[in-house]
Amino acid sequence: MPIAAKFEIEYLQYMDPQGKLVRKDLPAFAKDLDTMVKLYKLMVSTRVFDAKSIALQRTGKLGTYASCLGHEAAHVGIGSAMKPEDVLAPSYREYGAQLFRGVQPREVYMYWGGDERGNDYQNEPARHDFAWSVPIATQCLHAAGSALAFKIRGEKRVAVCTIGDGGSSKGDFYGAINIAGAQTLPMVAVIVNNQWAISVPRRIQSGAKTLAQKGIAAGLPSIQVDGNDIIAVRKAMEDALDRARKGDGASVIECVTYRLGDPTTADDARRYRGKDEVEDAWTKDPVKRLRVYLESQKAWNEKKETALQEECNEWMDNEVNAYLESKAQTVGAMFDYTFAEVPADLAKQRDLALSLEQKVAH
Amino acid sequence: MPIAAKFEIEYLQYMDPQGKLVRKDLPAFAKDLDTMVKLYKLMVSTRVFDAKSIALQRTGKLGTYASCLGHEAAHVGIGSAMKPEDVLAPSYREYGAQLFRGVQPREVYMYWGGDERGNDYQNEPARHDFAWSVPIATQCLHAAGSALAFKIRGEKRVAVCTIGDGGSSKGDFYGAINIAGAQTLPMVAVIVNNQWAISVPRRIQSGAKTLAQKGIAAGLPSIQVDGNDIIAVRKAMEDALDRARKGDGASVIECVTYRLGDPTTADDARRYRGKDEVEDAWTKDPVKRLRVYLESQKAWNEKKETALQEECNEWMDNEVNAYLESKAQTVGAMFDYTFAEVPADLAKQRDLALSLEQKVAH
Amino acid sequence: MAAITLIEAVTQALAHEMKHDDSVVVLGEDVGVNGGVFRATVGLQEKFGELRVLDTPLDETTIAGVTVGLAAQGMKPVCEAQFEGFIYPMMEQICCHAARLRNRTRGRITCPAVFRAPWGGGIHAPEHHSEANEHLFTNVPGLRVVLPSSPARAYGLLLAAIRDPDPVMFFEPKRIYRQYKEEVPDDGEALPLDVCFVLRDGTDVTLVTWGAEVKECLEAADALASDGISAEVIDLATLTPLDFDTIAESVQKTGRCVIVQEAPKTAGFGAEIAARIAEECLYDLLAPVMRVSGWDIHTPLYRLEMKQLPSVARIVEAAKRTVAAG
Amino acid sequence: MAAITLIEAVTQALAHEMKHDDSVVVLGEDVGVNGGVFRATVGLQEKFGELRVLDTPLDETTIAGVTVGLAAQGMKPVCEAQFEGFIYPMMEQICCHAARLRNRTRGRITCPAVFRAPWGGGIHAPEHHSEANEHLFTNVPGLRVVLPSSPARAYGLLLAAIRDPDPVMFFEPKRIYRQYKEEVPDDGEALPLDVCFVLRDGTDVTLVTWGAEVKECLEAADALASDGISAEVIDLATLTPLDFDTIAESVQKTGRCVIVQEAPKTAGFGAEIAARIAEECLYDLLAPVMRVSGWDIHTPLYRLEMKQLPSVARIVEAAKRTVAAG
Ligand SMILES: Cc1ncc(C[n+]2csc(CCOP(=O)(O)OP(=O)(O)O)c2C)c(N)n1
Ligand SMILES: Cc1ncc(C[n+]2csc(CCOP(=O)(O)OP(=O)(O)O)c2C)c(N)n1
Ligand SMILES: [Mg+2]
Ligand SMILES: [Mg+2]
Repeated sequence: MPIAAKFEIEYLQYMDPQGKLVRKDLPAFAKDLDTMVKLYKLMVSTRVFDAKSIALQRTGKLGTYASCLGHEAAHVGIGSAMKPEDVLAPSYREYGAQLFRGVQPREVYMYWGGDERGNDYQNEPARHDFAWSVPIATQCLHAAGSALAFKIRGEKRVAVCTIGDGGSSKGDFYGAINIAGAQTLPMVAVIVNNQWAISVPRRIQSGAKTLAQKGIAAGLPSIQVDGNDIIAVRKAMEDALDRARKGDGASVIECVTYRLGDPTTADDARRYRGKDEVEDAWTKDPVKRLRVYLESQKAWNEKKETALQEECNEWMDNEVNAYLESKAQTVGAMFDYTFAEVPADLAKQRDLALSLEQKVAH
Repeated sequence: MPIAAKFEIEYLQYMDPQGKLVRKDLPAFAKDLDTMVKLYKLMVSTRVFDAKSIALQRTGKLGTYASCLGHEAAHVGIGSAMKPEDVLAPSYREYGAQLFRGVQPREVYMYWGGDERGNDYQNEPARHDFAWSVPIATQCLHAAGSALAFKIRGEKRVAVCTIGDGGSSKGDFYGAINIAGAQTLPMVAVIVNNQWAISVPRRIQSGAKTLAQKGIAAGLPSIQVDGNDIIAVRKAMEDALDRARKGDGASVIECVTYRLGDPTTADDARRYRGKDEVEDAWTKDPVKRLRVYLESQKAWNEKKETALQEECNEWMDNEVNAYLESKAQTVGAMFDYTFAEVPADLAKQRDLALSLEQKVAH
Repeated sequence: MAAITLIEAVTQALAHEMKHDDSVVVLGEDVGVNGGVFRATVGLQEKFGELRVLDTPLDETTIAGVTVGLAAQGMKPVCEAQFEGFIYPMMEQICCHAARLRNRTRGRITCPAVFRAPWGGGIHAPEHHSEANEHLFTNVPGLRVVLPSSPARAYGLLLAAIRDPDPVMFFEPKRIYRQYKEEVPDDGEALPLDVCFVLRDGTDVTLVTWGAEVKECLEAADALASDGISAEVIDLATLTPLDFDTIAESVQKTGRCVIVQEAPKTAGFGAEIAARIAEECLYDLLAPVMRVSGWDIHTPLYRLEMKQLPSVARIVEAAKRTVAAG
Repeated sequence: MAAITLIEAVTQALAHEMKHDDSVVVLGEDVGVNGGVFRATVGLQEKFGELRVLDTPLDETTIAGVTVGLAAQGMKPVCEAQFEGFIYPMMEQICCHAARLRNRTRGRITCPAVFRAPWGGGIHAPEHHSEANEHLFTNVPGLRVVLPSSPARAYGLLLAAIRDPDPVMFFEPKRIYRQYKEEVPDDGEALPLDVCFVLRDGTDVTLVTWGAEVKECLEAADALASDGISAEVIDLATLTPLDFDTIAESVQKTGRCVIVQEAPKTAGFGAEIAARIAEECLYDLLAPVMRVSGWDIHTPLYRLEMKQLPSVARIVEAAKRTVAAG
């Protein structure tokens, strides 16, 4: 029987849930314990940041917030492998990647706190990254378009998008990897498969055995990695980024992880998933496993942990204060960014809105 | 290196371009020469019908028309494998499948002749099939929805959609095979890969080696077949239909064929593709190869061919006359099918339109 | 019979119709086990099973296209866009197929489907969760665009929408999902899809609105009454096809009209009401036809969101201006 | 300098801007080797290469999203929907991103993109090739909606659209792509995107239109003149943001207005014009504001297609009615 094409989806894991290495061929960065400690610190910062966000929401100081609990290895792995000149097109919970790229916690708070200024990232390289994208999967095409811009201009940069297991069902994801394959674009599409799309489990999204194999549809090198293993995520990212930067085109990476929290603070996951499943997922915690590993390598200890926790708390307190002290934008500011210049007709509306504001104030 | 998943795309061909069998394991239907002659007759009818359509268009009696020249094996293979109770959701050039299912040439002429009544197929089973779908790929989801209806109602029916190589780039196609995979729907998605989407060649649509492998993204059994080999097409269809009917879910079939004509009469393919390529494609003509085969089996000869050609011409002349004799619909009829009943406000518009018509007439 | 909210009335209508008509099915994201992110479909999967209450993959195009396919096969699908801000990927299927199947095939294939979506702003939700974009559909022939504004109308209009032989866009003003309760008997009585509802009689000015702003208009009418101005309040309920007669009758009486719309002003549906008045009731007018609406900007994130929605004060001010005008 | 058609003016503008600005790129289905199904991009790929004139895979969502991505990276993409009937899959990217990036990020990321599409009916094309669905975009803040109606305006407005720092929907009335030729110097002079064009002065009635119906309106004005009625003809050219001042000035003078729109009547953009007049020019009106438009039905297949488009006779009849009215 003639065979037209053959494919394999590799599964990549270096560190098991117990923090034990399962392969010998550690990538260069992973042999450097300073780097590993740095990654660990950002993963912990992300978790502290996340807990603070939820606390803010519970006390009415934030609107709906999308937690990243459990995704720390995936997100930090993505962000840390990228170069500053690359571009990130995230969805709405990849704070671990974003903090690495200079997004400030106060900006995250501001955005979920109902203020557009939260999207005006002040620090490079985040300043040239895309803002959070709420319409699922649409950001994948922004990455493809960015990658096309890099190709046209001959820049050695790579566009990275992240997408959920649910989001990988949406046509935009397919469109993005398809044009990336057809045009050999410098892009990396990372599926952060956390097993749930709000209440919809992975199995209802797709009959495919892996989500990585979706890349086969676009003719792309595709791999599945343990998304709770920072070494695996970052290694797969480095390989994919290298390939893209060299002009060899795009890749798809599936990070298998788990959403330990609610999808957002507006939703209660207990309605549709069992305690056992969540408890089991906690045994694969990406932060814990890295700590155990670092301790086994004598690169970490209780004292350092305490200091780190304190440092993170201080950082976040500082950020929270900056956020809470921010004043709301003026009513006039609602009109200022619809176009580069406010058109005449809209300027009249702005005037009317401002005069109504004054009437109410008096 | 652990492997998470493995796939193969099989290539199916029974009859080579020279009309020689390349495998011994002929399917049952192909061993029956009467059946093969019947398929041949429909392929020839389709070709005669198509030539007539183009002639009508050239003489101003038809609007834009989408030719099916070269697709006869693929289309007839699809239509002939289906059972009457199955449902076809075609795009806009699958006449070979549709004639088999009872669509009348006069209906095709009427549709491309600018009259909605051409979509009101009078004969079963076409009467319960979908009409031509111009917005690319949208019909795939109608097939998925139909398949879901069959599953809900417990009916042993299968929904079949056809889609072009170009169309398989559109998100709808992906959405349709994805839900078909996730929900184990009785559906068959057939990619009729004729190498071109208007002026865009297959290689620009996708970096994938085969289009069949797109099915892997949805976890579906997927196969590539010689789309000019009626035996291969029909066999793949029969297998897929059986699987679907048994409750084992959907499949993807890629029929590799070639668009021998212009994409539509509104377009001149000489602008963007070489003569050589087309000449080469003619050597793989699906009709010719079947004729050679049937002659080698003593099931066909010159005399039968002449008689068939005459019969087809007579049929088409008859259909053309019926079409040309049809009167345009009335202006009132423009309003009658927007809703089940004409709403009051629209009825007023209809009255106005009719009174304006009368004024013009006088 | 307990009093219920608007969202509970939606659930009640769905459950009623699913019970009495096997061809009614519900599909969308999170509509199953979770019962919908707003709880509109709560309990339905338990009652009617996974086949009739289907959690779909996350792709609105898929949801819409599968809905059209189901409807073409004689089912009566009620699908959901989780928020109206996520309805865009459904538009090709809605505009090119749902709205056209009947016309295309001269009635051979039809699309008795309902496309539900929580609609509008005012709940402090994130970006894209506060759209009032009915304009996408009001210029599309073959669609009914329906917006209930009370529990009773939600129940009656949704029943009518499901039973209607043509596609219906059913937009539920999420701001008033739980605003108040009223008794809504589960009697299966549908409301007509071809009339506007006069919610309050008045003689000086007609307030025309739809969706969540009905409440603001009623409050504005109260405020105006205390200033001696008698306002009539009309809830369009079904935007298209439009029952203009009810509006014309009112404007003939009052001579003044203020249209209140949540969407941005330019080319919103309020323009159609004003245009019809300018065409058919010009001689009845005592004053310019005013529109109180969202500004021509995107709904701001929630800190400023309420500055975009027409307030009672703005409605009162506009109504008074029309009265002062003539 | 040879006289050119509207479609040639589109090509001329694209070529001009691509030559003078490296960041301008063109993408869409069949825009490359084939030069577009209407020949709008003919010769561009030869001149500027495959990277800057890109044939995309067949997915409008992809085209739109990639366009947004390009624009966000500082390119000036001009993408094409092959027909406006195929623009629906672009809508999520256009409405949720193109129109909002600037606002969302307080100006940090912007979208200087042009979305081109052949628009409208009248060429005897198949289903979905005759849509006039500008209504999809006219209620969306942050977009400019532009419709040229002559070769010179096509050239000047397209240059302006490409140079504009914000997204522009550029709809080309395909019925008049080759209607007539005029001399259009390739001087790189853009036209303003914030004015309507008064194409003919008149004193008795204002005809307001856009796109292909400009020709019918000018002809109607001729016919009316021979009956002693002086019609002013205004081509909106840029629908949003609207230059209402030009219309108001005209209606103040004539006291009468007929709006001519190809799209179905209900909630088409003509309603906005009428609504503005009813709000801001009521006291100037001598007669009801009339709309001559497509009926509220889908464009029929081509045997009856012309019965849907507003004819000169219908425009003349409406104008005369307004004159008779007061
Ligand atoms: C187009 C669109 N449809 C629906 C939603 C509502 N929604 C927000 S998050 C979500 C689930 C996303 O799941 P997944 O892609 O797995 O990402 P995760 O939230 O798990 O990170 C849905 C349906 C949306 N934001 N956009
Ligand atoms: C959504 C949409 N976009 C664009 C078009 C215009 N169009 C008609 S046919 C065609 C090419 C289709 O190519 P393919 O899918 O390979 O099918 P084929 O015509 O070769 O059978 C295009 C782009 C369309 N009909 N629908
Ligand atoms: Mg998920
Ligand atoms: Mg093709």
